[in-house]
Amino acid sequence: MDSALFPKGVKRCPTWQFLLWIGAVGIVLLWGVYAMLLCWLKGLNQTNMNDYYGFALWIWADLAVIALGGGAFFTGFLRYLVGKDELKNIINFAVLIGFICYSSALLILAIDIGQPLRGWFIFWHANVHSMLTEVAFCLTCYFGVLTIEYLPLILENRQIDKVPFFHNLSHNMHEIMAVFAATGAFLSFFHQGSLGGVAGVLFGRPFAFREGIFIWPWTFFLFTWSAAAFGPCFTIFLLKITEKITGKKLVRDSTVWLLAKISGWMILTYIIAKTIDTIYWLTVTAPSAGYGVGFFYDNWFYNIGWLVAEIVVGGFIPALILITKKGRQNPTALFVAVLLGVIGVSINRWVMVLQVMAVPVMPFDTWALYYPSWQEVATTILPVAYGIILVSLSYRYLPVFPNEVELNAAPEPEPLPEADEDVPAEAAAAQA
Amino acid sequence: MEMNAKQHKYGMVIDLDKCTGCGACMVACMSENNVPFKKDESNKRDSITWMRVYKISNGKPYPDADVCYLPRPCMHCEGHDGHSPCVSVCPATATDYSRETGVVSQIYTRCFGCRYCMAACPYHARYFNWWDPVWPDGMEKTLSPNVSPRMRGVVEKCSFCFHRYQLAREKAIYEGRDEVAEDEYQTACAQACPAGAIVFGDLNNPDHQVTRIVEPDPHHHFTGHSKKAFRLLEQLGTNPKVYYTTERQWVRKILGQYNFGSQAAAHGA
Amino acid sequence: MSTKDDPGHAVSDDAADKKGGATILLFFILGVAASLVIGWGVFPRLLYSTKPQPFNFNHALHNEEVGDCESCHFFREDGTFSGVPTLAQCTDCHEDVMGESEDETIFVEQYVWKEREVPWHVYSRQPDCVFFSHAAHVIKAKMACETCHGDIGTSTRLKPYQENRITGYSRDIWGYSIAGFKTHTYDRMKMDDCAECHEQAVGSVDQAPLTGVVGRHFRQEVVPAIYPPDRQAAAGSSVQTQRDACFVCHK
Amino acid sequence: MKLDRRSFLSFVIGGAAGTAVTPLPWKLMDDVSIWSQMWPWTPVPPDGAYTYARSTCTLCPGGCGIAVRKVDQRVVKIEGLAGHPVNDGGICPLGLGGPQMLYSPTRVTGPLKRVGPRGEGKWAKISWNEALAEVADKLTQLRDDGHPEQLAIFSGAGQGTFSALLERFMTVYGSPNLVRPATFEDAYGMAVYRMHGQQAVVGFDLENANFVISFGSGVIEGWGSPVRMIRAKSLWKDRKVPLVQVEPRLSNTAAKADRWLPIRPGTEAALALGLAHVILAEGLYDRNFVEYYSNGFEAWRKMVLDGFAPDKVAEITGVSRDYIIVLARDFAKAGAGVAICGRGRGTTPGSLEEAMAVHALNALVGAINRKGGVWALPGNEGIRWPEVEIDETAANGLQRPRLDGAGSGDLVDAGSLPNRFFSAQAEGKADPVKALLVFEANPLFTQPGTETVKKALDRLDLLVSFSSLMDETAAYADLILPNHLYLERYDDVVAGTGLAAKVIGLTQPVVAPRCNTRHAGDVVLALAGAVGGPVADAFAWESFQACLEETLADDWDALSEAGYVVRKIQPAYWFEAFPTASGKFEFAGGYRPVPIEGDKGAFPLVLIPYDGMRIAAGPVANTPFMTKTVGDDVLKRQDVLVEVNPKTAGALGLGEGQAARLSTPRGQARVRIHLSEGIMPGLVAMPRGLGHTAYDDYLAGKGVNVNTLIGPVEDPASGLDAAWGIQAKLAKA
Repeated sequence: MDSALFPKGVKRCPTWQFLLWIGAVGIVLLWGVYAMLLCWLKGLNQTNMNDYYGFALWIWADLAVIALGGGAFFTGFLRYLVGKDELKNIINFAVLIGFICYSSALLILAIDIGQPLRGWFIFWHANVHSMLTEVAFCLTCYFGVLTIEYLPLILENRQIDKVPFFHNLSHNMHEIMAVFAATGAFLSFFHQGSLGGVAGVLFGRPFAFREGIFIWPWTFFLFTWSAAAFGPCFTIFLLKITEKITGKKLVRDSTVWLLAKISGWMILTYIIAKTIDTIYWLTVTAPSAGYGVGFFYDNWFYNIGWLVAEIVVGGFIPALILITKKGRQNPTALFVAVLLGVIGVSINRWVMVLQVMAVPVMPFDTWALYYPSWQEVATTILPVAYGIILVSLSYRYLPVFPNEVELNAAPEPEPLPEADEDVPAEAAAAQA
Repeated sequence: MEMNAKQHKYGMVIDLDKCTGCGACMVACMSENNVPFKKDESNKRDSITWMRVYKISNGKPYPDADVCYLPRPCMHCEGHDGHSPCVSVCPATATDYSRETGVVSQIYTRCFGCRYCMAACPYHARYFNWWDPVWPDGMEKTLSPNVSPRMRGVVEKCSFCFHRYQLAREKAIYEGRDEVAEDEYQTACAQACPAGAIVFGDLNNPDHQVTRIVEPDPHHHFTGHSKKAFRLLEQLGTNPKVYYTTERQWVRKILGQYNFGSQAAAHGA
Repeated sequence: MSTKDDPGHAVSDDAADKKGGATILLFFILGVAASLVIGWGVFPRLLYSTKPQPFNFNHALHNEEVGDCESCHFFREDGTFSGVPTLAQCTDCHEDVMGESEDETIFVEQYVWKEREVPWHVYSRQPDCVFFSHAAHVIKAKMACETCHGDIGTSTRLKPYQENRITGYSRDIWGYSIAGFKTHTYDRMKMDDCAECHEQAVGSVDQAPLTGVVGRHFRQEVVPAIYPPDRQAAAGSSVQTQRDACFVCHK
Repeated sequence: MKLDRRSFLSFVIGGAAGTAVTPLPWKLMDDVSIWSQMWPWTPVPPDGAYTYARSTCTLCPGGCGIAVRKVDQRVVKIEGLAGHPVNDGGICPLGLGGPQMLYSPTRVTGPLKRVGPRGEGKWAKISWNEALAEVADKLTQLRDDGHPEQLAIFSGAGQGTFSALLERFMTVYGSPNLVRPATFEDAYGMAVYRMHGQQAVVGFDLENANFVISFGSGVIEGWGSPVRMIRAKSLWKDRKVPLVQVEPRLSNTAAKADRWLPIRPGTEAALALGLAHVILAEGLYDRNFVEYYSNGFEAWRKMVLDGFAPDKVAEITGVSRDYIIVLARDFAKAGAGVAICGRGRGTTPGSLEEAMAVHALNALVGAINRKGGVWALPGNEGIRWPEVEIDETAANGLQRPRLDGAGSGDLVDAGSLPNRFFSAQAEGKADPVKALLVFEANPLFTQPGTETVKKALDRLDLLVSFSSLMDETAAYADLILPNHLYLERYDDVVAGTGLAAKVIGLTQPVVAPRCNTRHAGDVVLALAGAVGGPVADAFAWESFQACLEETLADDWDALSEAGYVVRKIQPAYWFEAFPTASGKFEFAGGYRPVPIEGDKGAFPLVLIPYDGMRIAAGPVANTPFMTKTVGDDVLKRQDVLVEVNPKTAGALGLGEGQAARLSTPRGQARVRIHLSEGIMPGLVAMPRGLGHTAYDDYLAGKGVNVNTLIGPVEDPASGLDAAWGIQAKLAKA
């Protein structure tokens, strides 16, 4: 029925199946939208945040999705600036993921502020001293860039492409895409960094505070680095899921391995830097403020396990897997590695937001723990649902994967439908 | 010396041995500053009290237990030349440090409620309006025109009753004086405290009682070090303008443990 | 974005059709024209609602009678400014109808006898977040009332009060020029207008543009009155903005 | 030419382009921004002229001077009056609450008549004339029936003109049943009467003492005149005057004291005598005083030396023997040491023998009528009104015994015994009271044994409350004749419970009455007029204000000017201070422990009420602001937290914050546990003043009223309520 819209020479599942799938995810989406409206209309008393937790789940979600969305700028950076031409086969997907992540981030920020209608003050009355200002500007600009990067893909839809103007437009945009990629990379280096700065500059919060150079605390560089390192992991992670459930090979292994390898080395270097930073912070920075080594992890919930999980499980392990040929070329190992990577960077963002709030600072203060309200959870899941829908739509109607046709020339056996929650594929797979 | 050009540095010193924990400072502050109130204020983590009195225990078993009460207004941190933890992080310039008075301001109509400043403040001195403030029928009559009532979704905090400074200044101008006298500008909490535990004044003015009590150490005058008094979390470099004194060793030990050390002990007994 | 350029490109695409091109151009111009009419003509009329004052007040006349502004708009003992007179003040003279002006009759019968305060619409009413000290400006800085309030003191009629339907404040705050241009210091009363003076005063912007009587008075009288010659140049008390700190004008 | 898609598109684009160069988008953005900063629903307090009105606070007997800040005719703030002899600019959290009371939605807006059953809260608005007629009819009827004594008044009004007016009214009307809430002052007063032979008001010259032992007195929790006491405490700190706090719980006072001395509750008298023992044994007492100005010393001395040796006292009280000796020596040697008693705010009178023991201890070190000591000051003389004509009805009525038995039998020197009044009325032994007028009081909330009080009220034909706010008693009344709030009326306040000087403060109307209320004084005058005859004749004044001006004639100008006058009082010298038979100070008293209610077996723990600084427990209740300051270790949502020692709680398997059922012989309630090392094991401490059922959601339903769990225990020596606790039981809920 809607097959006229499909990219040339690919197979997609029947419309009813697709609609069913979109509907299912749509319900989750609506749930999130409902929670969002509650927060806007009734105010942030709908959340479990309090004066000890001004920053909570949402800010973590923001930091996390932006870090994970980092795959877009870094892949772009490698493709257009470093000249890893191989990556052109995955760049579309990376951009798509990036677009989803950044639009989600902006949405969450819009819900998170107490006076949404005044949100634009951050631009109008900007305070140059604030890391958040830097974040807001770069975030918005880069989102613009991502839109421009994503646009040609839309224009390449079989029907739209028939309009000569759109055809030319997308063609011309492709020509200059390198410029945008460069801009994007530049912006990203900054706002990823300033997101790190957001925590790093809090000299009233010994858990977050880090020294640095000039106005930038070390977290500034660590965040940029980690985003570049783990972003590709997320891209690969989602690619693998999509492939698994579509039952198709969508990107050449060589491409994936290349990206995985680079990511691996990035992670390794990052995690070494992070380890050094952590040691310095625990032995020099914090003690100078009077906080002993064990202090920050002296809680039943926030124990040393978090640090281990972040650095070892979510850092060294994936790094070592990805840098070894055998590791990254073994599908299971690769998947485990990228998954751990995604978890690792998410933990890092989590502790840099929530544990910062939890740690008692005043001598007579106590650990402050918090759990999100359903409204917070729903609004945080909202972007996931929205992401799944956007991926499904893009996969169905846009030539996201240039190699899909050739890679799936030979008819394939029916893959087992997966009981995986975020699967545009069940649908997509069934049609094969 | 001209009033506007004069660099004041308003600050406070609180005698923890005199503070009885009666809570008059809290109520005086709420009444003075149009602080809203809810039906249930027993969750202290969403209860707006610009001035909050903490109860500190020495942690010893009966019968050696002891407690101390610690009033905590906004510390009006000077940080490093005015870059206090909260001020520099505000993305919309809704909060500001004044070189003229040393007061950290908060502009409710400018704030859009990102709460970054709350994340930055180690003293929990900043409060968010999680609810739209509601005054029971008739009680809106208790609102003072000198302080602008806040709306839902913005951050508020102690202002050292800055409106009192403004009013005192108008009086001074009207009477052709250049300076606001010490007793003309006192915060509501200092004025109300029945124990006389709170002393407020200009730390740059050697004649003011607060300066005489604090005795800023000439060696590090500009970092606010004091011979007798100590500050909360001094070691973080927040450079607060609220000082505390006590002769109880265990209190010094708990409060001054990081930031006062030997000096505290020296003046302890 | 792209859709916007659509016709443009389209034109180049099939330039053959001149007529079509002309039509399109025509409609473009029509669009511009319509929007200009709406934006400059209709919009301002829709934006403001005109509210009559309870009755007319003749400033000029009262000025003759009592001689100066201060007798009605005076400073209180505590240095605060009384602003618009209360009924009690007026009643000092007006317990009964004195002249034959109809407005006075309304005033005495509707308000004095019924002991109701007059619900004036105040042209200069500012938002609640604003702290303004008349003492600082009029007494300390020796500024003239006219600088901000214009020549209302010599007016014989109260101009109609135009209320902004969105904000609820008087049109005098934004100024009567819908474009927001101003020729006198009293044409507008927005934060920027306060800031203008304050920035020049603290020297964080150049004072040269200050011309005319007001400007000269400002440079020669006001600035020296407030700031000592040895003040830190180009710096207000605010660490964030280098202008005057927020609390100077906000509460 | 046709309007095709492209033409339309270009029209739109043209429009967009054009709009960009009109003010429309920019002006709209600016206006919307202003709108979003000045929400129409955010209140804008009207500005006006700022003025301060001088007055005197009546929210507690403290008698602090207040400066009421007004904006035009609105009260926006209350501040302490600088330079006032009692509080000199300081003020307590309750005193700051004035504005929230004045504009409270719980104000009684006019006279109300109950429709439907008592306490159901169904009211009919009635006119003042109707209201007055209702009451007047009852008063007349009682006198016509020849039973004027069946009218009773329960008045919490302090010693001042209004109280004198009530006394005068009851005298001419003919009822002896004018009842007042009793406090530690009653017990202390009786002690002084027995030892000095003189009806006197007790004053403590604490500012000049140099060593203070407090037997459980809430020195900074509101004992005596709260702000004055807190200032005294600060003075002691500056002068390094030691304060030793004797009580089983680490109260704020104990925490501020130089030494907290935990003691078994109810054994304070024994400790006082124990200290006396050491002082006697070591001959540290004031020989001059004892030899020349005291009587009965030997007998008393023998009693103490025989019965109260440190080891024995240590056994009784749980205080270490050695410290008893050390403390006694320090106290005696201090030179200007003084001991005070009266638990917490002293709202429960306590044992007479305890007061006598403490007073004897003071006498022993010569701390009587001397600088830094205890002063016996002449009672409320001041007021001189023309004598009243009493008719026969009244004379007969006055012959009848008071319902509480005070002033007759072995309670001849008792003043007022509210505990006995309510129990007698409830049991209906003596011929009960038919009508009760309640002024400045809320017995249904403040009197221990709420159930008994309710029973007593149920036996009335007519219960009239004069409360300005809808408190528990008002809510249970048949008629409410609302009084002006203290910010709306005239009153005179004789300040300073325990103050060593007489400060008279004037309460002045600072704003016009907000509701359709009347000054209770005017209402009394009106009622007297309605009753007629000699009752009417006794009240010549046309208004309470006139009465007040006449009464305070000499001071009136000074009062309305400064707000207060101070009468320095010098206590009599020893040789003329004791109008006893011997003309000397009488050493007397012993130690009979006041029994505790309840069976130790069924109720193994002991519940003790305590006074928290941020909870008003008297007839005036907390304001929303004050309740906001109550810690989350006292009140969590609707639950009160009771203090329990971790050992005790542990044995019961109860942890911090855990819900529990607290039961006593009087009742049971749901509470939460707060583990505190600051309380003696075996005890459960609950704050007074929570658990309101009237008022609004900002106060009602928060916690438990401890008076529903505890009842009065009569002191055999005085008839006063001497309960210090009640046996209790805690179990998981």
